[in-house]
Amino acid sequence: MDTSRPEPQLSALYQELILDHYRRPRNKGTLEGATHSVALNNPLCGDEIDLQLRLEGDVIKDVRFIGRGCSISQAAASMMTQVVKQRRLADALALADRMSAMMHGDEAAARDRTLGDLRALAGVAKFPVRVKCAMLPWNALKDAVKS
Amino acid sequence: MDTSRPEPQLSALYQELILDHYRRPRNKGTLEGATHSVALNNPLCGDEIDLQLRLEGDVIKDVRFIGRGCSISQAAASMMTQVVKQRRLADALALADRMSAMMHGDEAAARDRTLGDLRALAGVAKFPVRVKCAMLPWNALKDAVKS
Amino acid sequence: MLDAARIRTDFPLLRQQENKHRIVYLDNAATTQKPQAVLDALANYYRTTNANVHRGAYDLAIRATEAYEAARSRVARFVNAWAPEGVVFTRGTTEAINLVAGSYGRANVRAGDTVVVTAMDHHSNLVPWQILCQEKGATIRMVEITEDGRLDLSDFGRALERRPKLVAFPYVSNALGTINPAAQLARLAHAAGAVVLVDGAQSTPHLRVDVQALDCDFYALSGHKMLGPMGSGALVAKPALLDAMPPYHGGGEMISRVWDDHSTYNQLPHKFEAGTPNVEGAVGLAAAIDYLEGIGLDRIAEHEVALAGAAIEQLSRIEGVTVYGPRDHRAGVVSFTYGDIHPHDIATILDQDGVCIRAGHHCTQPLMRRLNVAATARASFYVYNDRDDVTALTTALAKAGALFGYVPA
Amino acid sequence: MLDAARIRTDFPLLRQQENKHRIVYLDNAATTQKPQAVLDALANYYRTTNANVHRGAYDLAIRATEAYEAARSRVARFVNAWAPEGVVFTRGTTEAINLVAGSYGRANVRAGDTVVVTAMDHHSNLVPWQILCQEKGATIRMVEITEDGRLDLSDFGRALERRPKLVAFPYVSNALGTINPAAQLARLAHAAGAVVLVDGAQSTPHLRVDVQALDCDFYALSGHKMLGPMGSGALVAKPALLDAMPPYHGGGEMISRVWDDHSTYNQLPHKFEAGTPNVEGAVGLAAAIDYLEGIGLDRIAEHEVALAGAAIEQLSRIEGVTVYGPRDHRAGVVSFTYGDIHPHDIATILDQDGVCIRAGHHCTQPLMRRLNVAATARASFYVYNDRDDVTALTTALAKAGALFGYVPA
Ligand SMILES: Cc1ncc(COP(=O)(O)O)c(C=O)c1O
Ligand SMILES: Cc1ncc(COP(=O)(O)O)c(C=O)c1O
Repeated sequence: MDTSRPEPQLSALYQELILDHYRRPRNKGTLEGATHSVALNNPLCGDEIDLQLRLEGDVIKDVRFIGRGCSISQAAASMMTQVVKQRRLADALALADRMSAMMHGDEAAARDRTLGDLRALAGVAKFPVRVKCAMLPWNALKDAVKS
Repeated sequence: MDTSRPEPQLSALYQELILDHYRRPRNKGTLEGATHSVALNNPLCGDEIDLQLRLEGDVIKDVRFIGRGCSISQAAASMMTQVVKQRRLADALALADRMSAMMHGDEAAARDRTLGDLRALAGVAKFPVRVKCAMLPWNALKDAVKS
Repeated sequence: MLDAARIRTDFPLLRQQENKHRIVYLDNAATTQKPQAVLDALANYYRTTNANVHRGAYDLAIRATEAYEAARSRVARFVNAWAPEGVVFTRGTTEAINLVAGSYGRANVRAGDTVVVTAMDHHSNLVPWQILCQEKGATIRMVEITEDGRLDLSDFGRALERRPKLVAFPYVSNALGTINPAAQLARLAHAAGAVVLVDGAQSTPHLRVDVQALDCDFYALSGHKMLGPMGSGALVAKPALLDAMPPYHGGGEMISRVWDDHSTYNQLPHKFEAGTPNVEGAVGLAAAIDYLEGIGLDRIAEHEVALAGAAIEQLSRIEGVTVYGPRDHRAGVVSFTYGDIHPHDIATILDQDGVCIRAGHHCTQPLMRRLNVAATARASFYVYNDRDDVTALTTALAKAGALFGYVPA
Repeated sequence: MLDAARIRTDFPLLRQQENKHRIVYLDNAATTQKPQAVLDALANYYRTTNANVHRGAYDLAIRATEAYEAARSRVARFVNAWAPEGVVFTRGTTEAINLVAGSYGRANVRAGDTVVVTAMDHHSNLVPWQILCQEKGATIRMVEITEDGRLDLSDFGRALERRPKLVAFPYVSNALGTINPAAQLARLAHAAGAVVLVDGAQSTPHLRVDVQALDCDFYALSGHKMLGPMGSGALVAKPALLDAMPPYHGGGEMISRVWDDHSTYNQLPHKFEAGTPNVEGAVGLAAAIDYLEGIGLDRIAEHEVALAGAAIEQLSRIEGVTVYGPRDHRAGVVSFTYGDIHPHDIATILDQDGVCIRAGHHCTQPLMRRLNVAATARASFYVYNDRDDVTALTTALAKAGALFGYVPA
């Protein structure tokens, strides 16, 4: 008897684009003049992210991160910084919700072009334990602007 | 399937003589001029005995007890005071060992006349949880003279 | 009444014989027997799901974690907890209360403070407070009981005048069967500025419990007293209180960052669950809750009240028998004595007919002193007991009466 | 080598499939699977023996008490304890260590004192001492490790110069597999006047342990890591030390006399076992010990060393793989990293082939900092693993290498 879930697709999980962001993260480093920042970790696996933002009015003018962790969390952070930079905060938070929907298997969200490279992470939805990894930078974003 | 022990004899346990000692305990009360005393309880059931001795040389000149508990422990205490009074301490302690042997099913011990009325307690051996009750006064005796 | 004979067929142990008699198990306030559904849940867990929880990246570990967290949610729903993360799994009620005394108590009770308990508390809801008060130089104030075994509400009021830091009481007394007016007591205690701990060891198995309606702060329960496995239980608490409390045990899982000489702690409920938890126990407890809700807690309470009523009625007819505790507002626990027959002798004699009752102080020595007895015999009922069991009890009791010369053999 | 394929047939879970593959369970340092014999022991206990222990005057309760106390003696014999009453049942290693920190530690460690731990300790043998030292104003002194993952004995010597009150260390490291020279460390610590606690979570399942030969003072173990049920474990201690210690949890069973505002305590081991114990857990642990001794601890140790050796050998041949820990004096735990592939990614990829390994900090964050990694992948072996499992590990690892571009797909 096979009591486990159906086999998900490893190659859908580890796409070129994800490994590329993992190995050549965009917007990695410290941000001078940050207005908001937060350090978050995933207590279940130890992945870490330190996110820094510069908000001007309601626009995310710049964003950087420092992090350690698996390819999913680090690629997600890198991709996130790309799509939220220069965006209005409200739009960025709406994207966080789209991302969450995609992580929970919402196919429409996975086709949403505003998510940019992040759509490459759609395969994570099949790996429930890794969903937290993909959401880590987004949760950091929400935390940062809450404070 | 019967997984329990064979049925022991209730009437062998609750003999007339035992109930008699339970209801009309001998040597119950406080002993003036006691040289040795100890309070002991059975933490498993809460039975209590407070035993007092007057030793002269190596002879138990007098003995009294105060106690609360089941018929077995209280009858055993009453009977014990009868057999150890005026006995040499070494002999009394030897009797404690005979009593313990009887409690563990030793048939020869159960026929040992020096145990006096205590032989009525032979039936307790069939009720393991009550063995501690029957031995309580004897353990108190050993404790009292140890100190 | 429930169809107890039907229900008994779900319980493998109750199908056994004891001293050539059907087992009449009347020691449910001590621990309960387990239905096949719970045994199956344990076996299935080990056959299909077993792994350490929370830190595994493989499927088996994820399923174990899901099973464990689903059990937490199940317990939360069962007692209407404030939130699933307000449910901390423990070995039982005793550990849950010690957790509160060791964490909340140590952090909040100071020299000169008062902790209020009751004269009907189980040692597990008394000794932890004694130890705490001794350590802190605080005072235990024990609320007295009335003649018929209820809490003395006017003494409760007087105790509250000392503005205690914490008030602890049992929802249901394990020795008397008294159901205390828990919501009312909690309201009064809160009005006096106290934090309220309810010992739910005897209420959770037998009544429909709603901790939010009670509005206590801490609620402790034991899984093994409600058809669940030994070693299962929980502290249910307001999350905000737990959040503000220092940790209890240190170790794996309860931390966030660990440095050489200090650490930061994990979020609720993990902060209070150091080390590998008893996943099996949690899963089995959830299965027990499913079983109980399948019957219905209201029907269970009604069933037990009817049995206790019948037992009290029949016992009271035996000359020489004294029944303790109130006549109404009571659960299915019946404490009694029979003339000068020591309760231990009663238990031994009843056991020969397969009737299992408890004899002793029931971990309530202060109460026994107030009742002026060293011990009582106690019959406590559950879903698998019926009127035949009450008859078995009184019939066997007649034998005890005969052996001790109360009634002709 | 053991006949692991034969042994696997005793383990229901290992007969299951995972992602259409046979389960290759290599997370034994976290928890182990259970043989049918242990599942049967649990079911039999509930079918024939279940009752609350120590206070029942009926046969069922006596049998439950006997089963529980027989389990205690079984554990005592297994580790050659000083006496059965020196075995206190706990939920696991974490609770056992917290018991010592909370009771012995609180009573004996004072401001300015030192507690020595090691840089390879599990959080469960570190955080309780941090909490204690913070409370008391005492100092944690962490002994460093060598390059190859052994305890640095000269640093251990320097730490002892502070004449610590207590020295705690793991017999076997759960992250590196290092077997520490426990008897020698205990001797040195005693010579410096310290009391010694050995964390036996990883040694008890895998080596023949003799606490009297080690001559430690406290020894902690977890049942679930040695084929026993979740929620089982023990503190094994010198009775004289336990005797002198204040109680830990207050509650039923641990008392002798209870007055309104204070109590006297029961004798060992009951003084440290407040409340209803996990009888099922104890009984299951005893069955696990029977199973392990049926195989033989020496043969188990030999088997694991052989598997670890094979794994290290094969892993070291993969370019980009780093294996941590010493090459000899080690148990069947193998920690490694593979290039820049994060251990979590490794675990996820291996899981697709049914290979269950752990990835993370293994509750040893201070150690990870010293190894200069955030996490490692860890394979840990037990009686049911064999060389095929090592091959499954390295084969699946090749897939990870291919996905991340280290080796051609
Ligand atoms: C009212 C009450 N409180 C506390 C306890 C202790 O529960 P446990 O032994 O499961 O920790 C019990 C049961 O013995 C009880 O009846
Ligand atoms: C070395 C070591 N110590 C302590 C523990 C904690 O054991 P438990 O989680 O069973 O309390 C573990 C297991 O995780 C361990 O490997």
